[in-house]
Amino acid sequence: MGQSATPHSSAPDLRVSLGPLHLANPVLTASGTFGYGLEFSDFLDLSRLGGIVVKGISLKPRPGNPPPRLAETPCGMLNAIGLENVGVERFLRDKLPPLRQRGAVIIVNILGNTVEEYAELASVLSGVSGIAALEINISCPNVKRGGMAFGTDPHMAAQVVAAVRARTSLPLITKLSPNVTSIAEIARAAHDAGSDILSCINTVSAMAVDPFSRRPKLANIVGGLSGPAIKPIALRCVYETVRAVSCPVIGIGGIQTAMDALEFLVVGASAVQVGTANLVHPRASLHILEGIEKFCRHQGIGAITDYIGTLDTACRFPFADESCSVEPPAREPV
Amino acid sequence: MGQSATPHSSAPDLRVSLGPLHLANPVLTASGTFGYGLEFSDFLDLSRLGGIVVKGISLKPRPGNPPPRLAETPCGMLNAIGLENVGVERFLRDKLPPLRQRGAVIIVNILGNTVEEYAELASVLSGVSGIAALEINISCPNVKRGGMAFGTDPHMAAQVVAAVRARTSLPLITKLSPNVTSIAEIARAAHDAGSDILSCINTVSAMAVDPFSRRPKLANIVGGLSGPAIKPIALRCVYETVRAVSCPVIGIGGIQTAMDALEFLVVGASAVQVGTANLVHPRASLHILEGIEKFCRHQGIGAITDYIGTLDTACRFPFADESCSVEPPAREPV
Amino acid sequence: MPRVQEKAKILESHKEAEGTYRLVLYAPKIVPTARPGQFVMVRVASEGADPLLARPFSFHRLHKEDGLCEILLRVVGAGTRLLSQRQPGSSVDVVGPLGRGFTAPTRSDETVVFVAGGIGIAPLRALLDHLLATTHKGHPERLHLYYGARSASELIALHDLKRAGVVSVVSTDDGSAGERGTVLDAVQKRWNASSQMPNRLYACGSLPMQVNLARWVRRRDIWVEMSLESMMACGIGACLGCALPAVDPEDPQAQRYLHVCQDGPVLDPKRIRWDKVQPLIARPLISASL
Amino acid sequence: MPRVQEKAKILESHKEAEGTYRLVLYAPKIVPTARPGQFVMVRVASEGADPLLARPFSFHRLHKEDGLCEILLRVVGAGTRLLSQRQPGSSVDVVGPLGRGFTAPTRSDETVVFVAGGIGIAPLRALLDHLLATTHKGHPERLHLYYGARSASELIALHDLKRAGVVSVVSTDDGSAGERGTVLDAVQKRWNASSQMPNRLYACGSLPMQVNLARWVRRRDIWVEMSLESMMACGIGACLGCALPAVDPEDPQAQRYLHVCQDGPVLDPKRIRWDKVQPLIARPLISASL
Ligand SMILES: Cc1cc2nc3c(=O)[nH]c(=O)nc-3n(C[C@H](O)[C@H](O)[C@H](O)COP(=O)(O)OP(=O)(O)OC[C@H]3O[C@@H](n4cnc5c(N)ncnc54)[C@H](O)[C@@H]3O)c2cc1C
Ligand SMILES: Cc1cc2nc3c(=O)[nH]c(=O)nc-3n(C[C@H](O)[C@H](O)[C@H](O)COP(=O)(O)OP(=O)(O)OC[C@H]3O[C@@H](n4cnc5c(N)ncnc54)[C@H](O)[C@@H]3O)c2cc1C
Ligand SMILES: Cc1cc2nc3c(=O)[nH]c(=O)nc-3n(C[C@H](O)[C@H](O)[C@H](O)COP(=O)(O)O)c2cc1C
Ligand SMILES: Cc1cc2nc3c(=O)[nH]c(=O)nc-3n(C[C@H](O)[C@H](O)[C@H](O)COP(=O)(O)O)c2cc1C
Ligand code: FES
Ligand code: FES
Repeated sequence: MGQSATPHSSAPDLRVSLGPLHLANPVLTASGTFGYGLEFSDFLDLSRLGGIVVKGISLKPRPGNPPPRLAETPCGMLNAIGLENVGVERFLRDKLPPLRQRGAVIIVNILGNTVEEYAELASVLSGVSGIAALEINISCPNVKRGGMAFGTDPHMAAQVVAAVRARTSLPLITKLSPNVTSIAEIARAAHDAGSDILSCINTVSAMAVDPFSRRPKLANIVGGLSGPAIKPIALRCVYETVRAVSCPVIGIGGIQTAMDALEFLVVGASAVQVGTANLVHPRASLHILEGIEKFCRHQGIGAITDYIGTLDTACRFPFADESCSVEPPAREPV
Repeated sequence: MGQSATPHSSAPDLRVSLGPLHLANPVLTASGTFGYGLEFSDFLDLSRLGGIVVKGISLKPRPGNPPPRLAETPCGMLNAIGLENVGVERFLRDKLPPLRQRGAVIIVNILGNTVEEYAELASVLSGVSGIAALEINISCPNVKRGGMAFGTDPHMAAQVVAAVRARTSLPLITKLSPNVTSIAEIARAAHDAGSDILSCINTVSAMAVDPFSRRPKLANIVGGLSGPAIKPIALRCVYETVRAVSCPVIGIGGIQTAMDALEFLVVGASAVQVGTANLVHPRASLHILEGIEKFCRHQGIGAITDYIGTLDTACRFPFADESCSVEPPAREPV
Repeated sequence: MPRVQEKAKILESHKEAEGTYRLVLYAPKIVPTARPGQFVMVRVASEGADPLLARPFSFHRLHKEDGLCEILLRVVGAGTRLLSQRQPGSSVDVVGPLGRGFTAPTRSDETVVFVAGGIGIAPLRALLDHLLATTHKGHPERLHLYYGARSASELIALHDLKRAGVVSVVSTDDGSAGERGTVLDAVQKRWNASSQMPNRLYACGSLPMQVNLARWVRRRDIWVEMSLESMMACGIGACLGCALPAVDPEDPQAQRYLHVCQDGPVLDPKRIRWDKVQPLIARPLISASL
Repeated sequence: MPRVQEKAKILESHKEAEGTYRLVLYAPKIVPTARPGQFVMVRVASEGADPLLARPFSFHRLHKEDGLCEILLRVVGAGTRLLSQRQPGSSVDVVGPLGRGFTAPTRSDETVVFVAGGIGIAPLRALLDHLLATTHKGHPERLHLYYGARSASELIALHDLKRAGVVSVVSTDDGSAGERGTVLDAVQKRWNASSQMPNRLYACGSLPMQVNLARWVRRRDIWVEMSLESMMACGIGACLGCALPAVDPEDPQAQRYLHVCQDGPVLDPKRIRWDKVQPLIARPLISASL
């Protein structure tokens, strides 16, 4: 409890180091929800954020899925954008320079349908300056393996990471999918294969239909669920991941407020990415950053690193002396 | 679209047959959210429902987890009740007789920590009359296999189902967990091992913490997410399950309204279970039943079986003749 | 005593003290069978499914003839904030009456003590009203109310109770009104030295107050009932979420729970394993702005 | 033309026709740079995160001097229903001005036709106002408005436009007001036989109307702009969700999309692959009660 804390008047130190990646603060924006960053420059100063993860980039431009690509669900949304993007060439030509000019810390989310595509992208992006890190989106289907997502199999995940690792010395983030039996297993595989950092979670596989027309709400039938609805799932995934690996973890999923971001930080995420919230409130990421700062002041936290990972899981019985002492009951599953 | 439909004035036929299980209508209540049924008799006539799945029963009474056992999340809730129940003996003595007296169709949700416990429960319950079916909760941890949930491994799931199948001729429902890489794989295993029906989903593994006290909101740390937030996930699981197996499937997850229930029916669920909604609106299950009836009248659906599984996944281009005909673009992943 | 769900109309909403609001609800199906100490589950969302769950509130006052009840609520989080902002004329979804109420005294010569910490006044007021109108009609001086809060600004007015003749002792932690100290200090000051103990004691307040009072009465063996709290989802005994660690008389070491919504909320503190109780999480109000 | 997010105060709310409401918003940061055909994203939830997403609405009228704008909304689902129930005095979260507006005529001698189907009147009214005050000041007779709806009860009043001298032709599918038939029937009746085509045509309406009009103008080669729709999450080009199948002039068979929130909502219909457009899902209003 912060009761004993003395509020700080000096600005709290929000810097975080995620292995080789050093950030001014722990608030990033999530891929696909912040465009190429420039879309938001009317709303906020991009250089204030810890970093910007741009829309997933592939070697060649991709047109994306036919519409409808969106559907709303309780406290969430489904998307099946289909990884539409301008391709790495146009990204480097049209998007990267103005984004750099705005002083943004730029992380590029990469995707491919084969291990080779990932590796080649990494090599192209390593050749340019102004990129702080790469984030590997392993939720893409492996076209050579029947479309099963790279991120659902530890061996495939490791292959992608190792191939990218071999082609770049940029800090490497692997973005994990929640749609697996054990996220810890994939996390370990990605870490062992050379990922400096893990980020989780990508969207949760989901769908919605219209009972009247009897049709799926997305042309793609199945899409990815994001937004507040998935926050408790994301938090559990981060909890399992930080306990499975020794590398830094970035928390993603349903973060709308500073309180949400703090949940991830206290569980052990070294930084967070704000996704769907950007779509609803273009200034959400900045609000969250300011809220974290306010929280630190209020709680007398001088450096955010003193807060990260300090989850207190011990049972607290303030009146334990109130009767005969007995063993705390064993934890039972749900 | 129902535009061409002529509203029916006679009551629609809502009867559904799930293999050996014949129900007056497709609306059941989900285990753990409807107590032992009796808790709701002030609010509705229990005999009107398709059936009642009672709180999960074990061989011996279980005290459950220490509190806090509940937390609220955006459009959802977490629970870690810890399978508290009165045990099969007291269930049969105190709960079953009054429930039968109210004319309810009773399905018993069973749980155990070993395959043998499940089998023994099945055999005890097969000996009494007034039970319409058993639902096997395979989300329980297998104490002999290090606590890994039975429902996350196809072989363990099959073992439980086969052991229960060997001890009962009651209709058998296996309740699937969404916390797996492939629900289709578990579905097939359970079906092949003798389950007549599958139900999905159980809660989604999740957590919540309080940033101020830095403590998990549940004493158990991790709990099960339920409510509207998970509906799109549940719907996708049902979609995958109905396509993986030939047996009937019961849809569960976030159903609050008739529209929600209809989403599951159109995707292919032969019945639905209403869970968390009962906690919020004790009359929710009846409202949903009445809403389905109203929908059928409005849409001119004479029998609900004519509606179940009629999802139309073809792309509709009403103006396809508007220009040169080209191939519909290939579906791309999210 | 059937429980019902009804759309209750909010007739009035008043701010009674710092962060404390009183709502007057027209709930003609629920009120007739309601008793002091029982509660209602009130849905707080007026649109959508967020917040999802209903919140429990005790009957603060019951006006049976009119089908009205009052609830007194303290803003502690999103749900109570939303309720405090509801406009008269709008409706809320309410389920009740729920739980086990207070056991009222049977004789008018009983001396009855009420111990209310902060918002704990909410259920006790309904019982006070009831006794003033029944057993203790004509004997208000046998009703002793101890009512404490952190500060004067958090106290609701009790003029009418005083006028009715109830012995009222107010206390605040900071001394800004009444005696300085906790409500328990005030109780002990009056009764520790007394040769005669009260016949009954009813209490509602924070967890530390509950524990300290439980300790105090245990040593004195006073008949006591407390209105307790726990996180609730359904309020009707269906979810088993509202567990409190309970004493099993046959096996004191056993892991046992009772359920506040069914076995309580009014309970004998001797039934609680206070050593196993975890306090509810309380968030500073600043959290709403983060 | 910077886009901003602001809390806009709802000053007035009026029912204008069956299921159709007009809100007057005070949005002093957004209005000054707003142009007809542009839109705003309005958050509909006043509490919690359900419904999560904002909804797009065109500027119906712009009162720049006062920092006011009006939106006209048709209730089709939960979000529009909530907005229609909002009380004057409350605030809504608004982002704008967004998208590409109409290209206004440059000369006063242009004959300009407006084709509004149902709620399609919303953005066209802002453009009409604009032309009446600029290019066509003194020449209202060169502005021709065709306004159709299913039935008289769904039409909003246009007295002031008529008084201003705009040539207005009203039609209803059931003949309950104006000419019987679709708005397109009315347009064709007037112009099919005409030797002189209008210089410009602006349209907004249902998908079938869009397609039929696109077909009609294509054969006649009229300069035309339409305000189109698509599901939106962000409205600012960030999510890529609002795709519409687009014609790639270099490769007519290619799978291409444009994004309504950035490339539109005002678009030349020749840029759309109408053969690949899927209609938005429309639910009967009964769904709200199920
Ligand atoms: C039987 C009973 C009767 C009650 N009577 C009153 C009353 O008359 N007046 C009054 O002001 N309050 C009463 N409460 C407490 C009240 O229910 C909670 O303050 C309220 O639910 C908090 O909701 P919230 O959304 O504002 O806070 P949240 O943001 O949900 O949580 C804030 C705090 O409230 C606690 N809390 C949340 N939900 C519950 C819950 N369902 N039950 C108990 N605590 C909860 C949390 O642990 C946390 O400490 C009663 C509680 C119970 C169990
Ligand atoms: C650029 C633009 C400008 C618009 N201007 C107006 C206007 O001025 N007045 C007006 O009444 N309506 C306007 N609309 C349509 C309006 O946004 C939708 O009717 C509204 O979003 C429906 O929300 P709902 O919650 O009521 O319906 P829902 O329950 O969400 O859905 C009901 C129906 O509305 C459609 N719909 C839902 N969300 C959107 C969306 N974001 N964009 C388009 N259609 C959607 C659904 O496909 C469905 O057909 C505009 C749409 C766009 C894209
Ligand atoms: C519209 C949309 C597009 C997305 N595109 C990508 C993408 O290109 N690459 C990626 O790794 N994740 C993508 N995501 C996933 C988000 O980055 C994020 O992991 C997910 O939405 C969960 O976070 P949230 O709940 O805060 O949105 C996308 C999400 C949305 C909503
Ligand atoms: C409080 C609570 C207790 C539950 N207990 C059980 C149980 O004993 N056995 C079981 O199979 N499922 C149990 N469940 C899961 C529900 O039956 C259901 O599968 C899940 O909640 C999803 O449905 P919903 O979103 O409609 O609640 C429980 C759920 C809740 C919320
Ligand atoms: S709150 Fe659900 S059982 Fe008590
Ligand atoms: S609505 Fe998000 S890009 Fe257009």
